[in-house]
Amino acid sequence: MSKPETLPMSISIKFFARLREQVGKDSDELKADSVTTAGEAWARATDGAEMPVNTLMAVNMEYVDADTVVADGDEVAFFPPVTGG
Amino acid sequence: MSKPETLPMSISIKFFARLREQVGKDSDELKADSVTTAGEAWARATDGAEMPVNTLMAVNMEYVDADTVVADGDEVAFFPPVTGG
Amino acid sequence: MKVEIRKKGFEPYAELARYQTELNIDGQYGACATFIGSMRDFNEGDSVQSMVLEYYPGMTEKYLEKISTEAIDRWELLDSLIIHRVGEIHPADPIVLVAAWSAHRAAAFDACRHLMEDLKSKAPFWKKETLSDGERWVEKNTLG
Amino acid sequence: MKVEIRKKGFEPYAELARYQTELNIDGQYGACATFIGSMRDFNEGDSVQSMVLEYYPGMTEKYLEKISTEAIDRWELLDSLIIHRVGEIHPADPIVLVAAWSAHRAAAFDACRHLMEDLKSKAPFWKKETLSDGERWVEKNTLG
Repeated sequence: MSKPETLPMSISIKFFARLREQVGKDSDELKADSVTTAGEAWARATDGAEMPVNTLMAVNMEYVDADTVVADGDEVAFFPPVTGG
Repeated sequence: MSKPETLPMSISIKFFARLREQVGKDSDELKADSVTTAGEAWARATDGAEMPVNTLMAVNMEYVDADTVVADGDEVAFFPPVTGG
Repeated sequence: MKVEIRKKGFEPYAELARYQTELNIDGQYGACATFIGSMRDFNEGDSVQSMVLEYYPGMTEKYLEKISTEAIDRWELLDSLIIHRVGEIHPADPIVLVAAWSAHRAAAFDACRHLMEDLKSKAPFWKKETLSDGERWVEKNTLG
Repeated sequence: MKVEIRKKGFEPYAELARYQTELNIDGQYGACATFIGSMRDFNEGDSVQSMVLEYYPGMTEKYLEKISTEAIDRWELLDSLIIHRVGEIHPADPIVLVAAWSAHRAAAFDACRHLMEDLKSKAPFWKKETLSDGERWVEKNTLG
């Protein structure tokens, strides 16, 4: 059993637009003791909420898919289809 | 033999750009006693000079080809490929 | 090359005139293609009163810089400019300005349009409309 | 819709800003695509000092009005603007401005490009360049 203060990974989570409203927060700080994927980061940060179809994600501000491995210190963002321009 | 003052047709001729320089005039007034085509108008206005390849022509400011019949009072223009814009 | 996120209104033609003067490419470019997107007062059949444009600070700029650099390389552009508005906007307000300068027109046209399509399909911006009876997120952009 | 032949220099962005203000279509158009063609200081490998643009008074305006009307119909544009310079011009001077306003971007892009291609291939204008060692007519426009 790991002690919280020794968890080796800290991952910054961000939510935007409709997802931000649905999740009820614009950011979070995930502490974990093993490497996780972007998809796992969503599950942990939302207490297992189902990810909406068409959700886009980025690690360190680059588009990735849900299988992408995240590392300590990464910023992982989730957002709906973009509607700029 | 027709008298000049009774020729029934008067056709206004215009030359532009390189053709204007080659023909040596920017306009002419053709008097004729029969209906002619745009191609014939060129021949008469230039004393039978050969028409350069790619010459464009217009009757009353609309593109036509050399076979187009011209009528009394028409304006017939000849010019090289356009190079605007 | 310039990419800018604007929090206040901007006047696209004044921006273009100013930026182009600073560029110092007079006599080199034969072509400048531009696109300006503005807010309409209707969308999907409804009258829209205002709109809030959200973005992802950091990633949005990074993404726009990436596609600008790629377009300059691909079409041998002399330069490009992208300005995009964020925050609360109202009908007729300019939302986006894209410009591409090149020696010849095909490159300017192609690059400008490509930048707009890429921006609309992938740059992280989101619109929330205010209608007379409430708010709604714009679900997706149409293909150009 | 406006078509204009200009005998003196013009500032494209100032023209666009002024014309658009007069249009009174704020909130209706979501898209404005523009193209500006300017004189380069080189052409076909040679340094060009100046240029004279000749046109066919009457037919040139008529032709540009025809293609503008056709484009407005075909793409359901809200409006269009064409300004073309004639007379003696120098490197960096604007030669042509084409703009198309529409509700959606595809129509604005398509119409603006079509107008430019049509203008370049069929509108009666002719360029004569002054080089360091004499003058020459520009033989033909390249395809866009």
